[in-house]
Amino acid sequence: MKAIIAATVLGIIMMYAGFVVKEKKTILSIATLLFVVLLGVNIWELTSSKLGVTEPWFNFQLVVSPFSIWFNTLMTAATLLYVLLMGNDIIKVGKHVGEYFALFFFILVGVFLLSSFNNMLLMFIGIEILSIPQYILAGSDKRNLKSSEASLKYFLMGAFSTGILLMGITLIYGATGEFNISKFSFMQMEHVNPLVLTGVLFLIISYAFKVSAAPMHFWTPDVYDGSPTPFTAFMATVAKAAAFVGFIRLFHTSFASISGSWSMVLAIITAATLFVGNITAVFQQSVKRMLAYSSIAQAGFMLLAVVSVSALAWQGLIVYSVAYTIATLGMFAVLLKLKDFTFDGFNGLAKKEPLLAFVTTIFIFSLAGIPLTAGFMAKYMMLQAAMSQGNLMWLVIFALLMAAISAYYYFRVIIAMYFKTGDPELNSEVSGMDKFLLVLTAILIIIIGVAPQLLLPAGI
Amino acid sequence: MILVLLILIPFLVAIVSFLAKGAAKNIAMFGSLISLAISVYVASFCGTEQTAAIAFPWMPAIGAQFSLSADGMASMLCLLTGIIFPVVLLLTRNKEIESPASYYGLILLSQAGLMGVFLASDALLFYFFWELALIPVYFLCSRWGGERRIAVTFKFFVYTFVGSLMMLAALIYLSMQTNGVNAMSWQNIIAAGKSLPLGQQHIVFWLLFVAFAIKMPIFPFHTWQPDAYEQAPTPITIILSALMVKMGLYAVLRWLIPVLPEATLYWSDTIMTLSIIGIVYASLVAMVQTNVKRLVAYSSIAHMGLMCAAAFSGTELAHHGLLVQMFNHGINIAGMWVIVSMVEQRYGTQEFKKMGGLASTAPGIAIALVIISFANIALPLTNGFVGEFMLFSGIFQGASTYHIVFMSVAGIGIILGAVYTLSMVQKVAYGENNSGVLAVAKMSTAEMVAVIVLLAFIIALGVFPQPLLDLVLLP
Amino acid sequence: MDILQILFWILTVMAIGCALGVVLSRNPVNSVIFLILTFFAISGHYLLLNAQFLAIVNIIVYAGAIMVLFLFVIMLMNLNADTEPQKSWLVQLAGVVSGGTLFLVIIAAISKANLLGVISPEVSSIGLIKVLGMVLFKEYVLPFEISSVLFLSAMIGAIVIGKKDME
Amino acid sequence: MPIQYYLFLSLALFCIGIMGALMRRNAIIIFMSIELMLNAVNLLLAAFSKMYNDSAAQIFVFFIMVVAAAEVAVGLAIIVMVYRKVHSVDVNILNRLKH
Amino acid sequence: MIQLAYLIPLFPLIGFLINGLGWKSMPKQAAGFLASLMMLVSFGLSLAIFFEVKAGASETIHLFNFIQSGKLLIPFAFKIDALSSLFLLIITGVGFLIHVYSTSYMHDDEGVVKYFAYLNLFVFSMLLLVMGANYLIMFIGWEGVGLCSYLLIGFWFKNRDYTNAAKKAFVMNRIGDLGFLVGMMLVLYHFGTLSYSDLFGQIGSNESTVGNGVYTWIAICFFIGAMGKSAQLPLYTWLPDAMAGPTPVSALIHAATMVTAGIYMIARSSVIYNQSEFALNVIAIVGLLTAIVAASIAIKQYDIKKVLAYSTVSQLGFMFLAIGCGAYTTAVFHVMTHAFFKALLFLGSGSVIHAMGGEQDIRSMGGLGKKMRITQITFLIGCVAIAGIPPFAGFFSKDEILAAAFAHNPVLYFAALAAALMTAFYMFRLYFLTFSGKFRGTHEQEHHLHESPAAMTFPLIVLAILATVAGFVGLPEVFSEHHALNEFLSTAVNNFGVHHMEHSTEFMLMGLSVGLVSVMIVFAYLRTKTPNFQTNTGLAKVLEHKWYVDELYDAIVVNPLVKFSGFLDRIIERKGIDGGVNGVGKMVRWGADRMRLLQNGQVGAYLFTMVIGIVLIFVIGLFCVNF
Repeated sequence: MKAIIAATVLGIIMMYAGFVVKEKKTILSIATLLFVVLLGVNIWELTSSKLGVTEPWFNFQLVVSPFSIWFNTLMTAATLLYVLLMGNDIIKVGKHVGEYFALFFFILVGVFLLSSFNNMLLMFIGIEILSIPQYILAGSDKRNLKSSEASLKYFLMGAFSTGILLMGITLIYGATGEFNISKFSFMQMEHVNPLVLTGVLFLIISYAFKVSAAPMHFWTPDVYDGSPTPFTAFMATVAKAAAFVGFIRLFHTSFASISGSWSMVLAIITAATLFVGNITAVFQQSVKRMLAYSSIAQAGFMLLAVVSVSALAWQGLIVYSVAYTIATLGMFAVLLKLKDFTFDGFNGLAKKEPLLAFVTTIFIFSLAGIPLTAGFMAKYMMLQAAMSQGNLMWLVIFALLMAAISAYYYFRVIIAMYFKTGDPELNSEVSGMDKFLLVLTAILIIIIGVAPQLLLPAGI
Repeated sequence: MILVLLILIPFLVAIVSFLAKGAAKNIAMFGSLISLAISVYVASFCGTEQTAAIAFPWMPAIGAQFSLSADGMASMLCLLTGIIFPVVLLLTRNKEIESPASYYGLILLSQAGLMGVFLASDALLFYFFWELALIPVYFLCSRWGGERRIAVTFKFFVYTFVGSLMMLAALIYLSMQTNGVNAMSWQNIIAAGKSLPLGQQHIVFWLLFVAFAIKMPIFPFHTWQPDAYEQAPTPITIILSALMVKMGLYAVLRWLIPVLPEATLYWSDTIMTLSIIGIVYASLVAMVQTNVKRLVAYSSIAHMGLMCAAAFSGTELAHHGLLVQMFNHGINIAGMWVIVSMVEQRYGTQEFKKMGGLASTAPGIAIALVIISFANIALPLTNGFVGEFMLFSGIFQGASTYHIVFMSVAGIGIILGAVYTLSMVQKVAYGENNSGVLAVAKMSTAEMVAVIVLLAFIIALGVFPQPLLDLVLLP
Repeated sequence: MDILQILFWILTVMAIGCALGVVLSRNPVNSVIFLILTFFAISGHYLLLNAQFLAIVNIIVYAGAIMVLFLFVIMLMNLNADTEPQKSWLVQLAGVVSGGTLFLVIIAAISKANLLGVISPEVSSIGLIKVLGMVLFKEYVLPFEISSVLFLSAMIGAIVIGKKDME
Repeated sequence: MPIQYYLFLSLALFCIGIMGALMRRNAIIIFMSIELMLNAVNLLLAAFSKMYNDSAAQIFVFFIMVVAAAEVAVGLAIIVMVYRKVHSVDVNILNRLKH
Repeated sequence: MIQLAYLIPLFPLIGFLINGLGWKSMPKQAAGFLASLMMLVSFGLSLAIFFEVKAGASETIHLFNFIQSGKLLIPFAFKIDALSSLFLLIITGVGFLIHVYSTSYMHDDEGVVKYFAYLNLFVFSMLLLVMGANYLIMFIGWEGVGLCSYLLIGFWFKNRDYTNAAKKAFVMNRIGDLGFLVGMMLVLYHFGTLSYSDLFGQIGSNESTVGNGVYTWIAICFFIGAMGKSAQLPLYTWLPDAMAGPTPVSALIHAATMVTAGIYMIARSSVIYNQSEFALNVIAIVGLLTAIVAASIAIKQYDIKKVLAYSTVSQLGFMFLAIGCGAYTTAVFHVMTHAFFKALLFLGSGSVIHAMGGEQDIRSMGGLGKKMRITQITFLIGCVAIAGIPPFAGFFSKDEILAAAFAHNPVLYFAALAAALMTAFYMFRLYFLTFSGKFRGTHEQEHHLHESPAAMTFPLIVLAILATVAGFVGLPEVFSEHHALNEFLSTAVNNFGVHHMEHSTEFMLMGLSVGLVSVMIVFAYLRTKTPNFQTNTGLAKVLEHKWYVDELYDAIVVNPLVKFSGFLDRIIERKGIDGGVNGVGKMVRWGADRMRLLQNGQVGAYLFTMVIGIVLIFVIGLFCVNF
């Protein structure tokens, strides 16, 4: 709760700072400072929260569990890392720098809501708070038609999915007479109420849209490709992780009891997502677009957590979100250093910028799930969770095959950097600070890779 | 504790040589010699409390430990690793390679990985080292290999990556059968595997076997190998063929057969058939190769087929012989590659039609070639013989209904082996020098040392194999 | 059948008809008009369901504010029937078919549900502003507050997107 | 009268909205169709609230309107921005981003 | 003394090591001298040991455990008994003479040090072969001699044909070795030991429950090994090609010692063979066929060494015939005599070739007798011996074989007799064409003709004497009450069902064979008096082309195999398996290319696809999942 209030207030402060201060660098530093403050608030809430105790707010509109606080903290930290890594690129996007940062704060409010809502109304509002700023950020580079196009596409389809979400909520309400997700009762006679089932499917579809799962994934490549690169990085990481947490929260708290009736559908969606994401990524020429498709593929892996209703799934989701977020942020940070976003743009990077190439290798390893990186442990826990459902072995095998394919396109970057010759043009000299931060990110990945339990404190 | 050093030293030296620019060559050699010394120590004190197993808590969340242990087999393979790497480094002693720092760093990194694979007694740790050994080799091959290196090595990488993912699935599945505490430890994995019903054992078995079969490689999963061997720089080919393929066998012996005894029994005939088809098939294909590296690659496939068949024949004798043969094959094939690399450097080609006359141009190399070739076809009083004799008699005494057929068909491999090996010797060493290279350099000191070390092992273990026989069976 | 039912049917027909009008009419302006009519019909339904407050809000917010906004934009771009881009009849048919299929599928699923619920004709007080106010400011105060964030971001959006900044 | 009637009615409106989204190329009309979908939902919610005699649903409707308003603000802004660039609201001519 | 038997192989080993490691620095004469000295020492030792054994001693010398695994224990041990000591004598004795001969024969070859190293290594392995106390040690020696033969045949490695011959020899031996190996496996499987004493003990004792079939299998497998090593049908073709090596090598390896390893092995395993009459019959028939076929080929050969090679094959056939008739000792007897006269003949031919400056074709020889008297006489003695004229060595051994054959089955006898007659014919054809008549070679050859130096003639003389007198160790009962050799060997080898016949028949047979042989010699003389070498036709042509056996093997084995391998490599390997693997990759890329097109940038299309997807999800979720 503290975090939500703080985020809102800080967002407003940021907004006004944007109006008052004109110097972009100052705004950036202010924003960084405020994010640090927000992180501080989160940690304060974390420390003050009692282990394993969930406290309800406003008669069960909101239930703040240690898990949600922990997730909020991680996401705030990720956002801070993001701002540190790409701040200088964010302020280059357009004029309204302050507003951008304010939007980030508001998005975080949405993230916090999604991690702790207990009422479908709040879930709905949370999703909207998450989405609307993203529509805006997507279109924020007004000199660039692609950005506007991305924004319009994202908006239209997003609104469409909102309608579907609402229909789902309504049908559930119609069957149960409740918006409170912990009070549902689905059974009529010995059967699941078809109304509920229809509603659940509507919800699955709308969430599938938010997490860009097939067949709702079409917006992802275009939007990620068209949006200003720094904002793409944010959308692809924190926003997506939040959507996943909302997804798993809703489905594992309220629909767990009828998982038999939806897990198969979700399993099929997962398989489709893995397939589409991985296969389509193979042929991309632009690394940015490849990352967009790979984010679909990664979403497919994260869906495994939602499919398998178990405690492992929550832990797995935390590890996966963080691992994926950090690695992707790193990749985008590196990408922003380069002029040419195609694979050929990476040719010979190892010669020119060995350090850059090295950290990129680690990010790639993490995304591809090579051991000793966070990505491996994440995938590992996902598979473990999926296997804990006895009947999903086929999905696991399929996911693994797809992971092998993912190695195929991820390693194209490595091949380009190390084994091809070329002279990549950099946007700007890679400053010592950048290097430090990138190395830090890489080290984080390794640390999580060898000690994932750091992300899983007791009692979450 | 000494076991940790066995992994740590190459790792640290690797880091150092990454940072060291020019001195990397000597640093790497130094490091590899140290780890050789340690591996000798481990081998000689194997089974005593000096080399006692160790275990630190690591990932309690998923029941993984950092636990190492060295029985006879493991310390034998560590010893082999310790011996091979200095040889590998000797080969490039007098050569200037571009960006030596990363070259030697990666080599030592893979050594650390290999040691880990052989020592790990925790499934997840094993998997980590399995990949750690693979990745540096991937970089080495794609960076310093032949002209088709990138595509070929990438194929090799993806192929083995698929395999290891299969293995990962199986290991996770097994670990989930146990209660959470140290679910990944070898003992628990074994207990889990034994407890599985046969139906699930089949799935897990094939997941594991495919992974290991790709690594060994067993027909028909072998096609990455000739290309990879051909394109890889020869020192790396040594690592690949002398050590990496042993990872597959070792894994079969350590992580497959004891874990899934029933499924093993159920499938052993199938797999022995595959392996033995592989022997004959690879030998026949080897006969018509025109590229020396491909020929040796196929011969290696044939040998691995024999060893794999022995592994699944289920007799003490075959198992014992297999352990011995793993070491001997490592030495022989390494020797073979050393020769090949020397020839390649001198004649500047891998094609037979451009070779020949080595016996008159560089008799020393020719003699070494002949000896190693005969070791390769298991001539008595070379190390190859003892192992292969035990393998054959083991397979022959196997419980399988077809044991006599298996042994006899595998025996055809002996004949064909003689055919292609001798024709290789003939094309490389005898006849006239067709390379157009007039001044063929004699062996340099470094090469001489490498060759002599290997020859010493070949003869010594051929005449007096008992020490090795005793070592490998230590608990 | 009593007056309520008659009203229900009239409003239903009106709603669906106007909705179709929105979708089918060539001229965007007509679409807007039809949409407004649809909203009126829906408001009528609200009244039948004695959700008086909603009915009013619907008229004011939707028909009043939002639709005017739409109309304004359309005027701004002076879109009309001839500027209106048309999809090929095939695509349109496909759209109809798929939408219809979806409808049928959902109906087929839901018809299995035996909902005992009945909209009783007698007047209830749930729709009264007083009641709603109590609920809103007691139970749903948090969403109410939070939605301010939504508006803030929407506002920022309008600024960021709307303002020209050609640097 | 039975709830099914309202159910079918609103689903019908909902699907008409979807059809509209599929059939038209004009971004504004598509957007309007989506608004139609939202209103279908609103209607259904109102019906359910009557059925359960529970005003929470009406509050929900209220919030949906709120959100819709916000969305409209942003959405129209975006559409206008695009129109400024390409002087059209035809979604099909916006396909620089593909494959 | 007998405990020191392990010194016998040690000395050649030392010689090999010194010459082998010092191959660069060793002076030529020193190498030859050293090698011969080592041989002399071992010969002395063998002689001493032989007499001890004759006095009745016998010993098993255990050096160390070679392989120990579970129940399997294979010691590195030597067994000295009558059989091995006799072979030791032959090997070291003949070996020594041939070393001496080589010192002069090879003196101007640049690889002479290597040559003597190989030669010593060969003797070492041969000694292992005969001294080993179990089959594994025998196998070690067995393969070792194969290796040396490979190295020495390909000694002049620049010549492609020579190295091919070497390869052929090794591979064909390998085929036999596989048989030997399987035999060993069988023994190990059924008896759990490879050592002679345990094994024969088990077989002798009645509690061995092993069926007769097993014995037959073991016997056949071992015999396959013997076929390879001792050049029996169908694996004999390598031996004639093996003549590519230096002539002393042919004398030592491919006449006197190595090729008789097969006989040694079977004689050693007589206990097993006595269990399986079937195997013995097989051996008899194979031996007989080999004898006849080889002899028939020899009739039409023009290369002096080829003739001798085929005669060796045919003589080996005789030996196997003897074994087949269960008369192992007879076979061993013939091994001994054959070692002497065949070595003599080869060395003689070597001396001839040396004189002719490398010429080997007898068509361009003739009348050499005038120029090189010693060679002629010794060669003549050799011919007489092999032809079987009493009282030369060959007569007794061969006659014994014939007698055994007759006793076994008269048909065998007459076939064998035919082979013997052919032997007499081609040998004397060779002799007359070479030494009598007038010279047919070029002038410089004629000018170059000379008698060989003492180092070469001395071994000739010694061997000639041996070839003359050696027969008397095996005087048949008809002449003396007891058969010395049989009695000596009876401790190690036990013959199988040799029936004795009346002296009258035996005398009759002897008379018959001697008579016919002398007829043959006269016939040969007449045929070669006016030599005409017109191109042969009909049967003669077939014989000249060795029954086209090599061509046959190429047609039915070698070429198909090579073609098949090529097929495997090109089609199965590259197109099939590898193509499949790459095909998966291609498929993925193809799919990727298609999938991309789904993302066509049209919002309308996206929405449409999404709705389709939604419908599908509903259909699956509502109607396919039972809830």
